[in-house]
Amino acid sequence: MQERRDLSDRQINRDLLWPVLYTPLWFWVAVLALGLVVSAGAGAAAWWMNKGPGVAGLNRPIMWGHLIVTFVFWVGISHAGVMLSAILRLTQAEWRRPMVRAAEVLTVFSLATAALFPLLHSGRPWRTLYWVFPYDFSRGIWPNVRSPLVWDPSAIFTYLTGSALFVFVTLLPDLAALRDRTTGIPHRIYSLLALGWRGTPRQWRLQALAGILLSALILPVFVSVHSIVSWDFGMAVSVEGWHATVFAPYFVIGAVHSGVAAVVTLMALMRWLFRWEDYIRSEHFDAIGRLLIVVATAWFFFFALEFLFGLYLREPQEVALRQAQVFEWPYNLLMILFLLTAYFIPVPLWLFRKVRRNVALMFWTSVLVNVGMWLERFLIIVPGLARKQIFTFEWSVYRPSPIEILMVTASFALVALGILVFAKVFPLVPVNEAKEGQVLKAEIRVGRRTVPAIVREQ
Amino acid sequence: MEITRRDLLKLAGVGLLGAIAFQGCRIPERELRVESPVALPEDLVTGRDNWYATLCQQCGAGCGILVRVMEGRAKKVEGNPDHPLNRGKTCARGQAAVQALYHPDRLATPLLRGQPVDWEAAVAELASQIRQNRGRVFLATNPLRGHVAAVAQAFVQSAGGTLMAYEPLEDTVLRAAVKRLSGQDVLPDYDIANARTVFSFGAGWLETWGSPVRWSWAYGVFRQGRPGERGMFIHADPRFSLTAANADLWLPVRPGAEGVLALAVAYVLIEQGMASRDAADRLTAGRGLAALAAYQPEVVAAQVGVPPQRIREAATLFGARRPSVAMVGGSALAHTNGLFTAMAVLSLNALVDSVGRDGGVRFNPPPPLGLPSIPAAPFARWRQALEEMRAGRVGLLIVRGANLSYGLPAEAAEALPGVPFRVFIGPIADDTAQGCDLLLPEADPLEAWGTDAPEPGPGFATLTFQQPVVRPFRQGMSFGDVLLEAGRAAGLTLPWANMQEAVRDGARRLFALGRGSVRAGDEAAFFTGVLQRGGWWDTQERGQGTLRPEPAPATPPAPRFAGEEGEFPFHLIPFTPLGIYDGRGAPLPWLQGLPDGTTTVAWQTWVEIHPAQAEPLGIREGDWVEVISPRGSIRALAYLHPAIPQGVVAVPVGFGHVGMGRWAHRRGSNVFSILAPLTDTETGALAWAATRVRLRRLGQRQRVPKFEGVVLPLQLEERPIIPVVKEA
Amino acid sequence: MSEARVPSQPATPPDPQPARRRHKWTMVVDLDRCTGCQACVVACQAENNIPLNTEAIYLQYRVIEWIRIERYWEKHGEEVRARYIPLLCQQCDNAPCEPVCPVYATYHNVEGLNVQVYNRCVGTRYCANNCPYHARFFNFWQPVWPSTLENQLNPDVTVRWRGIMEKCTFCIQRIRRAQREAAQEGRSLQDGDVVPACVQACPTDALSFGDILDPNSRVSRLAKDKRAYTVLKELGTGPNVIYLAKVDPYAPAPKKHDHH
Amino acid sequence: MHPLPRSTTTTRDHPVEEYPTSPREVAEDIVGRAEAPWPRWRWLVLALGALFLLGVVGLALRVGQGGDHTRWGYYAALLGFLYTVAGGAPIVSVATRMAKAHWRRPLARIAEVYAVVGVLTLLLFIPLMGVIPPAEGRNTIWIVGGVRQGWPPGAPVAYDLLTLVMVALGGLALLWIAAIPDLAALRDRGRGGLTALLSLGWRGTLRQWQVHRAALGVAGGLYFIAYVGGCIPFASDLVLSFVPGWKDSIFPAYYALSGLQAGLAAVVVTAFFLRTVGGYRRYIHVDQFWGAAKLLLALSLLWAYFHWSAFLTFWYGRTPTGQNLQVLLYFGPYRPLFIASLFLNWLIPLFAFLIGPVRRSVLGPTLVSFSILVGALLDRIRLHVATWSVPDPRGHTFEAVPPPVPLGVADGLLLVGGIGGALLLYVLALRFFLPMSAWEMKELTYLRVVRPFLKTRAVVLGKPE
Repeated sequence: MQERRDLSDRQINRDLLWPVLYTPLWFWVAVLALGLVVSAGAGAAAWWMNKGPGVAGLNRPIMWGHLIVTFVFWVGISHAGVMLSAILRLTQAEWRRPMVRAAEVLTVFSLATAALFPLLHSGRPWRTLYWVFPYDFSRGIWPNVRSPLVWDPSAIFTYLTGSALFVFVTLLPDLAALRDRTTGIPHRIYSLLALGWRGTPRQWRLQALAGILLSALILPVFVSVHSIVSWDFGMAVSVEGWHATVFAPYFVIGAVHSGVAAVVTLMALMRWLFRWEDYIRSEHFDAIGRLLIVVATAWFFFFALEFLFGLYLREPQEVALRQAQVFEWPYNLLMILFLLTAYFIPVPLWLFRKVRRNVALMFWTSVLVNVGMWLERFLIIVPGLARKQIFTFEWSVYRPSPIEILMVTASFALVALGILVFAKVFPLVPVNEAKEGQVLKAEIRVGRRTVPAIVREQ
Repeated sequence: MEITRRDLLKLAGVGLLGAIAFQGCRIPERELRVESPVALPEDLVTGRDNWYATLCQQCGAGCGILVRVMEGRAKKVEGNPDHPLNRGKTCARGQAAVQALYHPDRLATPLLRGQPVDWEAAVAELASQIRQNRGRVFLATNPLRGHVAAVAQAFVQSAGGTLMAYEPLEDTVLRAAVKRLSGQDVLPDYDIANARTVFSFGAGWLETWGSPVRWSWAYGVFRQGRPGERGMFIHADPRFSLTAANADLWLPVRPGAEGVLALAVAYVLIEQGMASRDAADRLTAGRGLAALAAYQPEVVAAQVGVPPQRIREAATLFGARRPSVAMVGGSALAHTNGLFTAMAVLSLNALVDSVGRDGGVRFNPPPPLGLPSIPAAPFARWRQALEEMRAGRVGLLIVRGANLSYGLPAEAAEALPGVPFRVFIGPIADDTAQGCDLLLPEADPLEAWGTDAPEPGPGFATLTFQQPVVRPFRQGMSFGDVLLEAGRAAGLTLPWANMQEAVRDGARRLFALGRGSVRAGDEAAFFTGVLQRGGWWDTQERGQGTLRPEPAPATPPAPRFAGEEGEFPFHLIPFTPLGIYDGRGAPLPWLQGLPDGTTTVAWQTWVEIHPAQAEPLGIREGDWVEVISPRGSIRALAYLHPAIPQGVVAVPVGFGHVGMGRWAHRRGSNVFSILAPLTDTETGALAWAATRVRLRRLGQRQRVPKFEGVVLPLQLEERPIIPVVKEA
Repeated sequence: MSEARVPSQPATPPDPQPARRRHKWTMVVDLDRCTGCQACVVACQAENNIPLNTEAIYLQYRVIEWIRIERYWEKHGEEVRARYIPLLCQQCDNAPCEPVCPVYATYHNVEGLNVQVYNRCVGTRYCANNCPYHARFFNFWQPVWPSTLENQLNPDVTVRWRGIMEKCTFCIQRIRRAQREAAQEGRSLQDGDVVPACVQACPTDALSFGDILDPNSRVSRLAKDKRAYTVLKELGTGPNVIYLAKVDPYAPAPKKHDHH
Repeated sequence: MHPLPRSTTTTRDHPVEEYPTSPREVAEDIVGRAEAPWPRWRWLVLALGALFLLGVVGLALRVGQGGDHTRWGYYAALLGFLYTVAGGAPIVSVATRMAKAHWRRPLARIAEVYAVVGVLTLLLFIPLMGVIPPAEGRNTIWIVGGVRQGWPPGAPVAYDLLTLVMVALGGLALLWIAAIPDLAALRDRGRGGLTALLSLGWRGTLRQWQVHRAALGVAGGLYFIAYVGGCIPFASDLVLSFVPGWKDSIFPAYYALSGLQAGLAAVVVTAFFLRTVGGYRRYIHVDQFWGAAKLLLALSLLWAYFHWSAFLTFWYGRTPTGQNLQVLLYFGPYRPLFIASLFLNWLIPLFAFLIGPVRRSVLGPTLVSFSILVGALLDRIRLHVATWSVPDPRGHTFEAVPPPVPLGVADGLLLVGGIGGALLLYVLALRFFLPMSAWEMKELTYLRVVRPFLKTRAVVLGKPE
């Protein structure tokens, strides 16, 4: 069909490597703008550190707020990478090709950003040395392995290492391609990174094998990360809104939901910014859209379970919590927004093929999803604390302070900046995958129709 | 240590962005100290501490306390377990005494017309003023007891002039009533610990009224201290106070109708034949129940605001579960018919003849050593006195602990300037100190010598000794010493050289009595003994007395109120919060920051109003409202109080000072400024609960500074935190 | 398969380390004596160097009161009752706050106390989230006193800096002092030797403190009272603060609930 | 485009078997022997019938022993087993069809036919309606007394019945719609009666095919929702709500998932049976077992994952209720059952399928599937018997762990008979609807061709948009 044009290798190289080899003006503008926001956030963090956590809107008993919400949010986004590249790689889904790297890169940067937040949240990050890194100075005490907050860093750092490695391995052939197209210092650096890639069959086999192995090995990590994040809450027997057995799968599937949506957002941006219409095609949006319907619905099922069983025991305080979530200002508004944006607007739209193949619509719906998923985390964390246990005397409210809002905003800029810079030095669409796709695509004639097909080795 | 910290910071800096590292370097030095070695700081106990017995002067009760002193600094106040009054217990205000001692805004040096001067100059100035104003000296103090009272008396006698004690919420009416019925001018004690029923009228005896610590201790015994016996507590109060909250039976009586209620109870007692014949005859002037016809519960129910069966129920309990005791005070007496109410309630004790019995009303002997007691003068007299000042008939005004500008803002404002030379003596410059010519920093009670014969006392002769527990923190001088020094310099004839000598002399004379709690071989040993025990008491020297009811008026004297009901729909009930009391606690952040007993509000003046009545006025919690009386208006934060009776609004006193230190200055508003100058018709005491008000929403809102959360904290019926059993 | 092989969990879990115990400190609160007068609150603030609760702190809902009086309303048709309960760290045997601290800043000592180690705390606030009794307080701000008031600070108690979690310690400094003095006098601790500040102040003797392992101590006697209960028993935290239920002859028959 | 000779070329690991390459072939082969799906199937029917009668006897005994719910645990377990397995199997065809996986085609019908067992579950539930205690005072998802007394009416049993009805009907509808073209084929070969009726005058016009495709999609979606959604009331009313204070939000999901796993396992075992005994060797290749194996691996991982997240939450929470619950379900008298299902449903599939050759074989997946089926039965017994043994399901806290309930004669007969009966229904249905979906196999002949690719030959799979 017309949207799957045949492309020569030279064409592919030219199209996919140009952002690396030439720099458009808008790139510098974007970097500057994002940089400003990021440094504003840094200033806010500095203020926080210097004045103490009091600058936040937190209080007693609402000790966790926007920063933790955002932490969970970014960890969630980071599940896009593995979800797509690993699973789709293993299932040999053809449409994965143009989006895998974007997804993996998104993983790396969002995860790194997420990792910042618990540290900032504590208000005295220099003390988190105690907590994140096992150390044993004078006092002979190691971190408390019973604490989910110790599981967290280990899981996150494993995941970060794994996905970084993942990106690197899949990047190798393209690094070589860049090496061959650059001169001077860039050339040196690329040659160093390319690890002497020559594209021999053996190297290809090894690279492919590494890819498969990494995908297989990283899957458990990927599940464990968000499960553990969920257990930060699920283990807390005292916060009845959190102490639910469904939390781990609920968070993971929610993470996949937001992550895949984020990838869609990113794909649309790539298609527009880098003019990659030939590579990121509407059929890809169609496929990922179908995936999103399934994921979103599965997520909604778990959400329903979580809410239903919140009321299950009908303890007055738990009912009060749900009442607060649904009926009390401002949660009621947030709840409505959350439901609309995370499910009830996008999913029905995605049911239409036209919508799935409309890039602009997919872009905006995917953005909506992530608005909703941020709200979801907020609606889990804050009301749960605001209605903790039967002590109606203590039930409180939480309003974020400008400082918090600034830091949250900056986190988005930080991730965007990271990906932008990455796109400047490495191709965001894997060149080798694109070429492989070209090789393997075939067609079958059935009666008068030609059906797009792919070649599978026996 | 330092090095590792640096490295840590560098690490943080690298990990987080330069900006943060830059900020990170500005971690205060103290932060480093948190990095202590393995042992817990709490496991290390530093040095030895000393405990000194002395007298608590945070309110008029006069409890004995022990002060923990370490390295020359007073650290902690605890009750003196030996002291018969409070038996080792303290209240919130007593605990805060140390904070008063180290208050940052204590006067550092004497100020003469705003200029710091040294004590010699200050005393000389005062002395010269005394010389010039012989016979025109006016000494305004708080109610005084013990040796300082004697000194003050001697001072005014010799200098010629007036000595008057001032207290915003005076006990004049009660005193007058007791005097009328018993002939004694001493406040009685109530033996709650042994009572089976307590019936109190408006008296916040668990909060601030009378001798709260003593009676709280008794309350504990009254409730759960006697195996198989749990006391029954009935409380009649137009406001839902903390005391009312602790009552088994709370009768939300109409303001000013407490006396009628009491006589209605009397009616039932007589009717049921539960009253003592003699007392009943006196009350009815021998005419029997007919004399009380006007007080039959069914008749007065509407006026009292309590359904008749409730009155009868309460009366029956009171009459049947003996020994029972009836107490009266607080807003019940702050009406134009206050004396009537007081006598009516006191008579109840006679009816159930619990006077002078265990579990009843106990009389106190007069103070030991014939020491004087100077109670607060009635409001009416104070208005005259101020009038004289305005007219310039007072040459020298010495104010100590009498915050006239706060209690009588309008009168004082125009009267005080009429006095040529005004002297203020006190630790912190209060409202009245503003515009005084000479400000003398008074030593904190914990730095001073003195004695006190508590009133109401424990029922026997008691003299508490006050001694300095630390070296003066500010170069202050105790009130007594100021009078003695300045007086001697002015050539007055005064009994003692200084307060320490006065106290020693007191000890000497007690030693001469040869009885009491402290026995010793010689005077010196006796003195040490007294100081160690914190005082002297003789359980043998008990008070005697009876209460003889007077005939009840045929028709109950109706209370008068300022303001028409139509224009001012609400009764205004001012009350003393747990922490800052009548304003004395206002300077102390611990007490300002103490959640109120029923509303948990702190730091602000609030007005308690019933939700059902706030609703039509469009008032929500956190609205700033204007409380308007015929006399004026104040701002207050609305607190919707689910338990306060309709038709009543309550506002705490003690806020809205000018001066009194950083934590009290211009914080909240002064409810005294809107109280109409009505007085009890017979005693001239201020009827401070006789003002009617209306509320107006001002439009601004804010979060109420309260301890409770954002939802109405109801107990969840299925999951109560405080389960309730019907009987122990 | 016999019944013997089916062990049920007791509502309060067995003492984790009975062997090493010499004391198990316990507080008994008689709600029928408590009037809510708040003497304990100020006493605690004076003893434990608790930062000043200014108006700003109140408006931020960050008041720190290691022992606090909670006032609950009870509506019975027209009339409304108020109930008071002093709440403090319950020093749970099975404390939910302990396992979640990543750095062992809170742990259980051999005397049954749930101890907070300030210099280990990194301020994750997880323990506060996981304390069902809202008994943990976080220093959101640098605690500051006017220099004169610093004279009053108790040298036996650390001043907690910003970013550090704190809570009631059962006045561990007093326990240590009593133990040291007893050791100096070469005797063992008697009942009543250790008196936390709140217990000492309490005018109505609603609070009593002692060693539950000593069968003759006052708390041991009171704990046998038929009004005795622990808050949130069904969570199985095993509190060491035992409450005696409020008595109210006029209370309507309480609704059936299977928690206490 | 030259078709390959139908000789089976052998490569390294296993013989490559070729599907029939022309539609006609398929028609001949499958529709041709509709009357006797496989040799000697009557004997099988008789044997199963005998088992079923045993079950009826067991039911009689059980009813005779009265309505005390603690005695009915095994019965509930049987119901749960049949509901989840037979309900989960059709999901296999729905899901794989949604994913356009070609390897599903030979399995689709095998899976869908399991829907007929729904009828049996429906019947089995009827006696329980008298046994399940009323919802008042219990924690159920029916907010009885919470909002209004006795609302919703008839809770819980009425709604469980409704659920079962919907699942059964949905499954039958799915099966029917999927089978229409084949039924039409049978009709054209002269099978009349119900077949002709159900084939709805199918002519195979383009329009009909479009409608058929859409209807199939909708039916699949609805059935999916009916089954997974149905697990919520089913699991909560027949398991959760028997233990007071047991709040376990993941449980329904776990229940559905383990059912799905068992359902797929059932499909694999059936496929093996048809391949070896039934003589459908040309259709059911190693590809099918391979694909199923991958799915089973994923499902058993999820099985463990759901188990773990529930276990950890209660274990960490350390509330008395939670601890007693874990004694009841894991550490107590039912520990052997738990450990067994841990091995059979998780460890064995996991480690077996980690080995490539096992995954990519016929026997391997079959054996593993069998272990999964056994494990699923034991797991259901553990869950239902343990929870039903709690004498009083009311209240908020679970104080005492009840003693175990031994397996009685009646229960044994019921289990055997119930499963036998289910199989009986299935076998009969197989004969009515063909064991193999002829039209889907025909599609395959169009969309799958083998072509030379570079130096080798490769399969080219068509993926219609």
